[in-house]
Amino acid sequence: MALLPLNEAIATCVNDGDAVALEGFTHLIPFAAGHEIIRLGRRNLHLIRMTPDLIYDQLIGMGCATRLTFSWGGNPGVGSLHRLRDAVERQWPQPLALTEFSHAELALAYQAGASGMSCGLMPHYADTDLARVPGASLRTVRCPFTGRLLTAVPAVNPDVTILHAQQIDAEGNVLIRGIVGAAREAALAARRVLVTVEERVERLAADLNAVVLPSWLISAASIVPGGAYPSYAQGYYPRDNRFYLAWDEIARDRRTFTAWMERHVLGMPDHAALLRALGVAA
Amino acid sequence: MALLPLNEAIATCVNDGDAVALEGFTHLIPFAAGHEIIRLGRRNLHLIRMTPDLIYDQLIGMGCATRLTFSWGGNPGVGSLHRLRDAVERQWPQPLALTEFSHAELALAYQAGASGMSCGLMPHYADTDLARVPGASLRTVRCPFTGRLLTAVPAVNPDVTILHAQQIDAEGNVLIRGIVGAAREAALAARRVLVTVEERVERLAADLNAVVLPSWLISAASIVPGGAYPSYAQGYYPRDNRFYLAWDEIARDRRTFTAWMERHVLGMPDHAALLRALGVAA
Amino acid sequence: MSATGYTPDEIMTVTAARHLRDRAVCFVGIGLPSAACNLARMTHAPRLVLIYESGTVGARPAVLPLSIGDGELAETATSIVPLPEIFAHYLQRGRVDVGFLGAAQIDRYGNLNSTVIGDYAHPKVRLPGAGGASEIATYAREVLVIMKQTPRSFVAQLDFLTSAGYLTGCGARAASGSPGAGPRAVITDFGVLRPHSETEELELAALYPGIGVDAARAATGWPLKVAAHIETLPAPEPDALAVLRDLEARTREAHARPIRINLRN
Amino acid sequence: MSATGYTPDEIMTVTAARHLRDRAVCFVGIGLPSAACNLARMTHAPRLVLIYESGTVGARPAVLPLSIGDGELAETATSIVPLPEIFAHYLQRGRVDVGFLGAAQIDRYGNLNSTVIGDYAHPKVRLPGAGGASEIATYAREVLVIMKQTPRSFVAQLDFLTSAGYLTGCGARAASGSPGAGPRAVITDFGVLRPHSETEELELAALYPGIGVDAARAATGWPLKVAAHIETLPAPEPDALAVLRDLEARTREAHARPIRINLRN
Repeated sequence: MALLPLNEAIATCVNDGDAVALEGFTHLIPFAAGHEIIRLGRRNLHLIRMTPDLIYDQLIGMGCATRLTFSWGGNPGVGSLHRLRDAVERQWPQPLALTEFSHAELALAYQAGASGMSCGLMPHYADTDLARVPGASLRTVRCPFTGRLLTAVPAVNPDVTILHAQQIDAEGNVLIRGIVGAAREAALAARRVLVTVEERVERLAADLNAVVLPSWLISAASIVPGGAYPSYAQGYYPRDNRFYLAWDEIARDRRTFTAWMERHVLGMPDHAALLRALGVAA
Repeated sequence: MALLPLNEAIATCVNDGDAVALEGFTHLIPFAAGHEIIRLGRRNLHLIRMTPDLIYDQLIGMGCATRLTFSWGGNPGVGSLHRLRDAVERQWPQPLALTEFSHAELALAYQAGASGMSCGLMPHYADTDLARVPGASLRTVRCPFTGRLLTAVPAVNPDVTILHAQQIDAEGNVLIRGIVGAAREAALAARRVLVTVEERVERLAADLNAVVLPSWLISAASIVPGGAYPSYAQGYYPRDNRFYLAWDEIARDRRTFTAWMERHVLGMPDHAALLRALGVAA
Repeated sequence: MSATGYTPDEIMTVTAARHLRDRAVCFVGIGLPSAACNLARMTHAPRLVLIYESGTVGARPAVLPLSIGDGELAETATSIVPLPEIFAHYLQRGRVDVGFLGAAQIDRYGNLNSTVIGDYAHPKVRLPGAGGASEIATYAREVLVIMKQTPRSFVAQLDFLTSAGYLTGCGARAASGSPGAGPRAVITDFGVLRPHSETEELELAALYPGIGVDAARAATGWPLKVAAHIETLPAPEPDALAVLRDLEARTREAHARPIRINLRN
Repeated sequence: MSATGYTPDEIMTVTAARHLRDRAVCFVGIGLPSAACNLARMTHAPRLVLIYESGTVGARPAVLPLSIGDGELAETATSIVPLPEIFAHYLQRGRVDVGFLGAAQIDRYGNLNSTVIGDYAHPKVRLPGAGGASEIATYAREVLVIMKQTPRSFVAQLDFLTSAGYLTGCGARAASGSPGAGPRAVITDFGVLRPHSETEELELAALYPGIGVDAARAATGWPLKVAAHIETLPAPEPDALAVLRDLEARTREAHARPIRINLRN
C-alpha cells in the first residue's frame, strides 16, 4: 500500500481504457477520486457501478467513458441522470455502450469476481426483456441436482476499484463503517484497489466484526477529507440531499453542466478547494 | 421469536429424524443445547456441522444420530473424536452414515441454502478421492461463458439450526461478536432457528456493522449463561482448552465416556448444574 | 387539495399504508413506498420490518430518506448487511412479505417497465433501469405497485418488460415458477386496481371519495375492466394525515440543513 | 534433545519458519505450522500475514491457539470475516502465498491423505478428513508440508487422496489447471524433501546436522531419491530457539488457566 496525494494515486492506478469501478452504495461514493480522473483527462474508460449516481453523470458528460456497466442509472429520489441520458439518447459527447444488469445480478457478478469464479448463479424464472437486449450477457445452465434452469451471470473483475472509507491506520488497513453496499466485493474482484479516506489514525476505531480491508489488498491510498461529498461518510458528514436536488437543474442542460464542471472541477486544484468554493468546508 | 426455557425450546424445535445443525466455528458452539437434545433422548438425527467437535462426539456416542454431514471431524489441536471414530469404524452404538465435504464445499452448501439456491459453484480441478466415495454428492457443470468445468455443491438446508450467541435484546434481536464461522449462513439456510444466549439486555452492545440476527428470523431463544462451554463466548469466557485435552481420555473408552455422560449430562438437570459440577461456575 | 382536504399523494400514501399488516417484512423503495411504510410503522403497524436494498434491515427512520441508503437508515437499522446478501439471503431466499414497485409504464397484467421508452438501442427516453425491481417482482410474497394513473403510464403495450407481473395472465406467472404471488394491488391517484382471480387482468376495485369510474377509465391506456363490486375507499383519517404531514415536515427540515465538512488533515 | 540441544519439533519449526519471507500471506494450520508462522512473525518476518480458516485475517496471537478459532486470534486480527468468504475471497481468489499442510500419509509426489487408513466404507482408522486442506493444496501459490517421516506415513501408495500434490508427477498437476504451484518443500524431522524439477518426485534435498541419508531413506516407504547436492541445514539459532520456547511457555501457561463462568441471570 502506497500513501500518495490523490492526483498521483489516480495517475498511477487509472489508465486510459481501464475498466474502473467507483463503488459505495449511496454512502461513501468516491467523488474526489472521480473528479481527479476528470482533471487528468482519462479517456475511453469502461465505467462499472451499481448506481452510476452523480459522479458517473459527470464522468460521462465530460467524455471520459465509452462503456457503462450498471444496474440503476438515476439520481436517487430525484429523477434522471441527464448526462447519462444525453449520452445514450443522443450520443453526446460521444456514444456510450451499455451493459445492463439488475442489482441482484451485478452484486452476484462482483461476488463471482471476488471469489475467483467465472460466473455466479441465481434461480431462473420468466425472462424479462433485459435478457434479450443487445449486449445482454446472461446465460442459463441446468442445476445438476434438480434439473431446473438457473441464470448464470458472468463475473465482473474491474482493472481498478476505487472506494472512499472513513479511516486508514498506521499500517494501511482501512475501515468502512455503515452501509457497505457491494464495495468489498468490488474491491476483492479488482486487479488494483485505490482508497480515499477521511482521516489517518494510529489505530482504527473498529469493532471486532468491523469491515476492514487489510493494507496488503490495497494498491494506493490518499487522505481526502470530505472525499465522498456530496455523498456522505457515516460519522463524519451527512449526504447533501440539497446538492442532489440542485444537480437536476445543473445537469439538465449541456451548457450549464459544462460551465459547472469547468468552474468547479477543472478550475479547482483539488477537492478541498471545491468544498470551499461550494461553502461546505468548515 | 419465543423466549423459552432451554428444554422447552429444544422440545419444540428438534424432532426425531430432523436434520440438525449446531454451528459456531470453534467459537460459540451450542453445548448446552446439544446436551438438552441428549437429555430429551432425540433419535435418528441427521447431524450437520463443519467441525463436529466434542458436542457431536457426545451426541453420536449417546446414540442420537444416524447420519453426519461434516467437513473436519477431529478434536481441534488434540486429535481424534473417539466416539465418531467408534461409530464409523465399529458401528458403536449404531452405524453412522457420512456425507463428507471440504470446508470450502460445506461453507458453499450453507451459502447456497441461505440464498434459496439448489446448489453453489466453485472451480473444478483434479478430482480428489472425496469426489468418488459412496455418498459423494458433488457434480460438475460447464461454465456457460468459459466452457471450463465447475464443481456444483448441493445446498444444505437444515430443518433446524442451533446457535449460541452473546446477547438478545428486548425485541429478540441477537448479537454474535467475534469469530462467526458459517453460523449466519447455517441459520439463514434453516427452516427453524433456535438460539441460546449468554444474557438478555435492553439494547445490544452492537456496532453499526455488527453481526445481528433480527428477531423475526428466530423461532425460539433461551438464556443460557455459559451455554457454549467448553467452547467459548468472546467477551464472556475463554475456550477451556484443558477440557478439550481431557476429553481425549474421557472419550477414548466406551465405558469412561458413558459414565461421564451419565453423570454430567443425563444426571444434571441443566447446564448451570453441569458448570457447577465441573467447578467452572463462579 | 383544498376541495378534499388532502393531496393525491397523501391519499395514495395512506391507502398504501393500510395495505400493510403489523410484523410484515417489507422491501421498501424510495418515495411514496418509503412514506407509506413509515406511516404504517408510526401508526397501526409498529413492528413492520423495513428492508431497504442498501442493506439496512429493520430501519426505523425518524425522517424519510431521499436516497435508498441515507445515514438515517444505517443508524436506525437492526442490522446492516452487504448488498449481495440483501438480495440473496433475504429477497431470493423468500424472506420478504411485501415488495413495493413503481414504474414508468404498467400493462393490464401488472407487468412493469422502468428501462426505456422507445427502442432499447435507440431510446426516446432512457429510464434508470431495473435496480432491485426485477427480483422484487419475482420473489416478494406479494407486490404493491404505486403509480399515478395516466394513459401514458397505464399502457396497452409496454415498450420494455423490466419486472414481471402476471405476464400474459391466466396463470402464466405461476406456470413460470415464480415464487411470489405478483402484484396484489396497484394503488393509483384514482383508487386501487386488483387482478381478476382467473384472468389476472387488473380491474378497478376501489375508488377514492368523489372519483368516478369514467375518470379512472379515461386515465387508462387500455379498456379498463371494473370489478363486480367497487369499493369506495375512506378519506385519510385525520390522525394518519397528521402523522404523515409531521413526518414530511421533519424530512424537509432535515434535508434543508446545510452540510459542514471539517477539513482536518 | 540433550545431544543436539533442541528437539525434533523445534528444528522442524525453525526450519519451516525460515521458509517464510516477510509480507507473505500464509494460510495457517494448527500445531507446528502455527508455531512456525508465529516464530517467523516474531523474528525475521514481522509483517507476515497470518490467515486462520476460522476467518481471522492478520492475526498476531501472543500465545499459540489450541484450536483454529481461539479468542486470541479474533482479538488480535486485522479483520474477522465469515468462513465462506475466507475460502472464496482469499484462498480461491488466489490471495494466499503459502499454505501449510500436514497429513497422515504422503506419497512420493506430495499427494496427501487425511481422510482414512484402509477402505473408505470400512476404515481401519477414520481420520478427521479434508477440512481446509483440499483447497489449500489447490490454491495456495505454494504449499509447505510439515510431517514426521516414518515408513507408515511416507508411503508408496496412499489409502486415500485428500489433497493434491503433484498427482502422478511430470507436469500432471499443471495439466489439471490447478492454480497453485504445489508442495515446494516437505519439512520432516530428518530434513527437507523437494520436488525434482522435471519428474516432480520428492527427493531428499537437505538434512539436519548429524543426520545421515540412510536414516532418512529408512524412514521412507518408497525408494527415496537424493538430490545432486544435499544441503546441511543449520541448527536452530539460539535467538530463534529462545523466542520459540518463550512462546510455548506462555502458551502452556495460558492454556492451563482455569475458566470461571459467571452464571448471572
